[in-house]
Amino acid sequence: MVSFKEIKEGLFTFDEPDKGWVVEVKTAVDMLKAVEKVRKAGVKRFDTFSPFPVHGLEKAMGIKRSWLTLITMIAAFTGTTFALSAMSYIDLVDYPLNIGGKPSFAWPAYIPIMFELTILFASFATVIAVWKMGKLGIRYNHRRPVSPTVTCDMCSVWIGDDMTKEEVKKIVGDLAKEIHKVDATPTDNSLD
Amino acid sequence: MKKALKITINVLVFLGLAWLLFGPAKQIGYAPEQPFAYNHKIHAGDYKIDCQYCHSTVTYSKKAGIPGTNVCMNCHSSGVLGFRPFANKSDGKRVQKLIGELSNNYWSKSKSPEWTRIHNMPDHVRFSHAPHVKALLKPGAETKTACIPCHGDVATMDVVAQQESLNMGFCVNCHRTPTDKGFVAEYAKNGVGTNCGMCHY
Amino acid sequence: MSTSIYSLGKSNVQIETDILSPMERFPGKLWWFTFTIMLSLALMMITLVGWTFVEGLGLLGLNNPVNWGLYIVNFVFWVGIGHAGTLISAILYLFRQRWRTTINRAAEAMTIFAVMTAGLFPLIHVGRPWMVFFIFPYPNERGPLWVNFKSPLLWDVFAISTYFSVSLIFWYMGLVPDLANMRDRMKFEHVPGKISSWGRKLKYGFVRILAIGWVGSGKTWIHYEKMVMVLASLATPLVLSVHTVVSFDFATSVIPGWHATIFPPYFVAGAIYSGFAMVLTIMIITRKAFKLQEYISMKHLENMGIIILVTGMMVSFAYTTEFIVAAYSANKVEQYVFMNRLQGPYAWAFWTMFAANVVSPHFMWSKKLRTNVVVLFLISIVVNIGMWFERFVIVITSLHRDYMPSSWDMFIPTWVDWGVFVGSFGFFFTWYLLFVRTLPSIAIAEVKMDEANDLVAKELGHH
Amino acid sequence: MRTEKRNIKNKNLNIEKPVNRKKFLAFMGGTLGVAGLNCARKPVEKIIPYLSRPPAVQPGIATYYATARAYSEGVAPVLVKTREGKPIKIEGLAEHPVFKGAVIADTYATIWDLYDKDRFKSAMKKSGSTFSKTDWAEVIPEVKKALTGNVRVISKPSYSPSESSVLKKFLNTVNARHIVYDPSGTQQGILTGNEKSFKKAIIPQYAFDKADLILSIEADFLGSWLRPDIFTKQFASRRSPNGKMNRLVVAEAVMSLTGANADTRLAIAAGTHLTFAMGLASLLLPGSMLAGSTEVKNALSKYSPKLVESVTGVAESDLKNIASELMANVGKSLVVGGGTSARDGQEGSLQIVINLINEMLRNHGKTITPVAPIKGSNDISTSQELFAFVAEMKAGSINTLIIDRSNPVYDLMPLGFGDALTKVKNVIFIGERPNESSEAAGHVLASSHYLEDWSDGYSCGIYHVSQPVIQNIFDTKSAGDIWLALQNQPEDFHGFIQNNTASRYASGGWGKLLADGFAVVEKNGPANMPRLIPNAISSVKAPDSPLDGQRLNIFLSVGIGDGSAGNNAYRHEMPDPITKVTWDNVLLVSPELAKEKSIETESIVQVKAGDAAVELPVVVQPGLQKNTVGIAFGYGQKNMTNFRKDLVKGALKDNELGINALQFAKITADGFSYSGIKVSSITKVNKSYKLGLVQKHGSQEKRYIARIAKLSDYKKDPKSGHFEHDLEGKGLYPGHPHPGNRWNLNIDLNKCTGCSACVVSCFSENNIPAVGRLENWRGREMSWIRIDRYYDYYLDKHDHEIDKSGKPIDRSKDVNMLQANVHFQPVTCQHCEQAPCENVCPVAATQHSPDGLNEMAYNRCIGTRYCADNCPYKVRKFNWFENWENKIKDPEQYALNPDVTVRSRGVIEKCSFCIQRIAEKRQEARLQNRPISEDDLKTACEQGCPADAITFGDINSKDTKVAKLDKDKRSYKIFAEINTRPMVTFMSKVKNH
Repeated sequence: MVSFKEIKEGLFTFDEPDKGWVVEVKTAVDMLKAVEKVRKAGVKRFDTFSPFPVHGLEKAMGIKRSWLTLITMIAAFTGTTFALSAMSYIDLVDYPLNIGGKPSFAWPAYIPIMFELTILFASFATVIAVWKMGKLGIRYNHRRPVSPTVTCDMCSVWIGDDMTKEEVKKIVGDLAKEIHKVDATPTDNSLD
Repeated sequence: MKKALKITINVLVFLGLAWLLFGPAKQIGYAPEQPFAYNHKIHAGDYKIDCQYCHSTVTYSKKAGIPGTNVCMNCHSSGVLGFRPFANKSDGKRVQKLIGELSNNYWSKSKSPEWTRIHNMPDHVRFSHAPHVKALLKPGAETKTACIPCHGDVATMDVVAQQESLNMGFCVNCHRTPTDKGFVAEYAKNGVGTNCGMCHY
Repeated sequence: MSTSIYSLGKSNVQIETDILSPMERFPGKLWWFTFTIMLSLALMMITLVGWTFVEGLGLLGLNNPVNWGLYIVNFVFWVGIGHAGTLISAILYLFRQRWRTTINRAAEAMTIFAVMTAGLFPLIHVGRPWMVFFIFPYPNERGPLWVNFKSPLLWDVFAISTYFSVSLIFWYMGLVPDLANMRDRMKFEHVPGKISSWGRKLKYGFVRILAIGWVGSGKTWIHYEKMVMVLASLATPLVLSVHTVVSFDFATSVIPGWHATIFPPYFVAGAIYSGFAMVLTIMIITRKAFKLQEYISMKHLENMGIIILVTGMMVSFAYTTEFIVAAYSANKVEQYVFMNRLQGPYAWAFWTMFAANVVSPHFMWSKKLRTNVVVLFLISIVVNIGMWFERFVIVITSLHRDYMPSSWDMFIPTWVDWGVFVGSFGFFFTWYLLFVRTLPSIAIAEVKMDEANDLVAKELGHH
Repeated sequence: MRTEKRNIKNKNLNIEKPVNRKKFLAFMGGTLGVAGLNCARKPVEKIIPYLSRPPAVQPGIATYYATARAYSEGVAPVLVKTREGKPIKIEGLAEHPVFKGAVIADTYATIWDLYDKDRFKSAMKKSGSTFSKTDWAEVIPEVKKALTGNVRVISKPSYSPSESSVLKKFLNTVNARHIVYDPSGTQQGILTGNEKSFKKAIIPQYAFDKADLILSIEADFLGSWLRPDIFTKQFASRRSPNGKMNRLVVAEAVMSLTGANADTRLAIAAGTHLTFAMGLASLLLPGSMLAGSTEVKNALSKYSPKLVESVTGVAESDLKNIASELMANVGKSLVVGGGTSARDGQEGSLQIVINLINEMLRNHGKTITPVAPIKGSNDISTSQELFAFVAEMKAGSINTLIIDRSNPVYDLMPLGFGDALTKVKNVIFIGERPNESSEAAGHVLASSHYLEDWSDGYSCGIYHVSQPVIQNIFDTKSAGDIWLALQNQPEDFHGFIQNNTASRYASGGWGKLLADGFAVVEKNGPANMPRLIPNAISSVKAPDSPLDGQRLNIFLSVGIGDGSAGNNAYRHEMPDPITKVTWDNVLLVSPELAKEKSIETESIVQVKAGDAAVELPVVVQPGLQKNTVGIAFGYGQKNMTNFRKDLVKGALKDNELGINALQFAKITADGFSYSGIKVSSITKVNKSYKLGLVQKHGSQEKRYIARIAKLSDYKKDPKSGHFEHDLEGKGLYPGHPHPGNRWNLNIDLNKCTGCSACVVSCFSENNIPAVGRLENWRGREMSWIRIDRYYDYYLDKHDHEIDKSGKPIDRSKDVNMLQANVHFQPVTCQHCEQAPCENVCPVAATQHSPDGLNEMAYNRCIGTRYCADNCPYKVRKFNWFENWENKIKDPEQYALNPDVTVRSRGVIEKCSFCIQRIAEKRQEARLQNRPISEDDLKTACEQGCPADAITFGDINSKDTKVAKLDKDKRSYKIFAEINTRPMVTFMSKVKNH
């Protein structure tokens, strides 16, 4: 049985890298190793940055799983229910018409639309949830990556806890290619 | 949150504007200028002339009928003209002038005023007055009680303006309510349905 | 596990440069030439459609028995084309088919544009296009009067719009990491040229907005991967449902030749068939034009050739079934319609379809032929012609001689019909040409991921 | 009584006339109350009331007037429906003792003649080559001045006693002579024949309802011969297989409507009808009352069945069978003959033989009576008189010629009338609309339509008054008024009719006459014809050897007739009942000839006959002998296409519709020859042509749509018309209840003659647009009721004939389709209870009413046309173009029925079971607190059917006619197996052979 706490944890959100240290590493493998070390060192606020999803990241970051699917499921049921209830209300109560001699509540004919609305609600809810939890959206378009090449080929680990560079170095060891500091969420106002 | 509110307001304003521009014609309150300043308040209100005196075909025809000028002249021939004690002189003069216009510009020239239709149904709506009056007019009641649901009380209007939207929803709501039991039983009893062919053919 | 045959062995920067650099150059003459032709075809279509809006649908060759003509043929054809993209990105994703990685972006784009093209047809096909909003169930002042939920055409409205919007968000969400990559590539100077000129500034602005603040966070990636999985799972039944619903337009009617229970699977198979043929056509052109042979290798093309062979045989099976069912039905009208397909006035369309759809895919049995780009290209074109004729056969030959012999008539397309048909290709390719010049036509992040995960697997010992 | 009949002449007719309806004042300001946003876009409509409303005219309520159409072909009594003073629909006058409400398509179509925008709008005067308007005060004295020297009046036959008498007076005043010609030759043939046979030139009254066996030789009495309305009514009244059903045998060259309805049809070679008649007479002679007459014997002896076979192509046995059948029906048979296609150069010859046959069969006095005749006197000039007159004209000795409502330049083209007319100094034309003859005139006196002015008619012993139901739309006068004006009579024609003629005929008084529309003067009853002069036969010269080569018959078409009212889109839009061709006349060729010359329908051929060489399109017509070709006349008139040029686009010649068949006609010493004209060659021309054919496939493909049984089989098993067990599924759903009325339409295929009157009646009632020839070619006809015509061989119980060894004979490949059976089947919307069309409409524009109608809301329709696709009966029509707005020209819009929405471009329309009539009667019944009764309600097609083949009513109550018919063994639904449960019931056809 899944606990409520687990679900809540599974709906974790993105933390803005507003302070702390960024550890740039050479490869995705190094990143996995590094983040595992960071987690094991008891760092509270940390994240990784990479140009692509890396297998094993969940495990390395100590996240059991993403409970995004729950949102999908709720939305899917909402879609089905909405479609069925709206069509039944319209055909039975609001404006019943005799169409082709079929009964007003012609449930087999509702199936395609119920299906479509299920999918529509579910997919939009999923995407919206990712936007919410990943703090994505047009209003975040000024956000910059923690280092210039992080969306190209650089993998890095961000540590948001208060610690010194030395402490960071100690945790990640020689996996670090470079360590630099962040003071605030990097933004780009060049076009404003 | 504030931003969401802002967006919602923007969307609402946009939809509102779209509705005003592309929505259905604004019907209520429509009171076009008429060629002749006929006053329903005086005739139907003050003098309590029954609607059917002028709209004489309303109980048996599709159309209520706009009276011919001869109907006006029944009363307004010179002998009957002076019975109204006018509140003031200018009022009297105005009425005098109007009746003069009626008799000189129209009656003696064999011309009818070109009225602008106020309660104008689209061409694809087949509205017939007679069965509606039949259904709405309770025995012993004044004719106007049957007219008021759709036309409002014209006896209180100096200038007649449209009182109800007379759109399809207006019609359908009335067609539905008599029994609220679904259209089939109702149709069998009263011949009122909400199927399309009731009004559109 | 060793590296897959699809491994490129390229660095991330190299991958990025290969894919993005064609977009950073000013388009070449060939692109402009093609684009001009396609745009003018699209404009021709818009003009013709405008003319029918003003004058009436009488400009088309339709008549009473054949009330649906080339517009509906084109509609079904383009919806069919629009199947391959989502199929590649969703179903092949669920089946862990790695070769989908390099082709899914362009195929999905093709889907979007094909559905856009397809979606035009029902709208321009109605007698009163200015009243087309009646098909949406919205509260109104008419009672309110709603729509008829029993109509397959209404299901179509829901199916096509759902399919379009889900495909669009799926495609867009897939693009976001790449857009972030583009944004940063333009911002930070690891690309030739700075953001200086007005045009580049504008482009940068758009890309920045579209990238919605993507920074490649691991937490987001975890949700993102889940989302891709969820969307793929949702899109899989959806992609199968779309052509099913389209086939309901025909299957739920009473017209002989339309009224067939085999239609849903038959249409879906046909859609995949034609969709893959179109993907093949487009990929062969794209890889050549943008020198992406390494990314879209012969192995990719061969895989698609095999899919064409399989779906082609499924379609052939459906054709056979239809005829057998008609023969077995003891229904004179039904039997007549099928005999009429074989030998009636539109027999040429049937036999064209037969040759293209039933015969031509069997060339794919030969490894030599299915690894020959020219052959593949020709077959893909032939299959698409065949699939267009399949819809022609279904729509026209069923209608032109149905129940009442007294109403039988011929459908003779006018040049407006043909103009809109040709113009729809212009419309589609205009969008596609714009796409390949503005957005990465290969999913960069996914290619990088596959490359990186090879390493991860190698080093950490799990896949 | 639902008919209110009153004279409304000289009344102000403007009421609630929409002014600029179509011009919306967009963004028209409403009130300023709504925050300054005036977005009221309301179409502004004006109401113009009567100055003083006549009590008879009530806005919104139709007024009916009984009147009559008296024209050159006879008198047609009609009931005219007017709304707000405008006639909108012609209906049958059910109270009429002879017509019994029968009206044919031609008369229904006259409503559009009234609102024809191309009519003369005033008197005209020619200066140079152009006409200019003038007024009556000016033109009458000018015409009077011309009435000197040799004055002639030429006209078509008249049935109006008042017109005849004022004309007679006029002729006397100016010392003029009157020439009358009959364009089709039908009346002339009968009158001349009867003159010779009986010394009494009348067209007698026929009693088709009293004849058990009817033989028609070339006479298309159901379509174009004399009075098809009366004859159809009479004929159809005996088509019930349950009583004593009549039998119709037709011998004709070209398939006519009557031939299509025949129980046995004998295809004879063109021009050999006389031989056939003579051969038949010679078979009947022995044992008859004339057996003793040597003149007769001598005249007939030559025509042995063998000779008849060699000349006409009718098998000896067939002829003998007919003869013995006739002999078995002595006194109970009727033989008729004649018509345009029997006009063989000897006027009246066929009628003489027919008279002889009828006399031998003792039909005279029983099925043919001289009492209350159709035409009581002969006013038609003989051919010799006509020839002499044209010669006079050519000689230049005619000073003034008045052409009265006719088109001799076209009709008498074989005489060279047009050339002769140039020699006449003053040509004065009286008529409604321009034609070839009016163009040659110096003065045009515009005459009014019969619905606008006074006239009268006398036929069948009944005096009819033709009263105006609308004020003259244009500045026109009735012909009677013109004649009176030309002879300085101060009296108007109205007064003349009332005081002189009506008082003579109508004993019930003027008021009653106007209310009834007619007064019975003479009742028909058994009375013998005058004594027959047997030796009249000796003058008849029938071909006694086979006619060589191709032979052409010119016939009269059902829709266009002689073409005098051709400027009417609906006459052209109505498909020809047999060929289903619209907007064209075509050469009908036999399938055999077509195969030989490798021509097919829509090919263009060049036909050479005499001096004429004409290119024209072809329709391959089963039922013709190989050497017979046929063509309808009436087409090719210059001013036939004035209405709307876009409707005739792509016609063979610009500004002309069809070709003039009279080019082929021949003149003999005795008269006109339209029959058996020798054609020297028919050659295929390599040209493509788009023919407005509305039905392209003639076979039922064994689908049992129009079902047929043999009478003998039917007597044994009343269900024998049905070949298959009708599968009617139960369906998944219980269906919706229909507690009140439930409308049903029953069509008796046995009574339907295919005459298409219902089609035109429906056009008029339901505002159906005419779409023109190219649209018809594409298959976009708009007609809500179409009459399907199928050619089938006789279908046996097992659907095919069986040869001696028991194998089925497939005759569908047989090119010689001489014995093709023709079935007509009117198809309207079937109002299916489980309608496939309703399910598929995405916007619910079509749905079902509780009283069982399949309803169509045009304003909801977005035009996906899915319903039309999914309709198994293909009865849904789409408005491919805008058919009204900007296309209809004043005053054509007044012919529109105000109770029916005029459909715009882009919507589907279809038969509504005349829902406007149902709604009106339902409301009327409701006002009177009673249910709708069966008698209240008739659909336009039911009312329009002269054969009473269509019955409409409530199937829910047990005792209505339609409910009873529904239970009949002959009743069936088409395509019952797809479980649509139609509300239209067909009754299978029973052939009496």
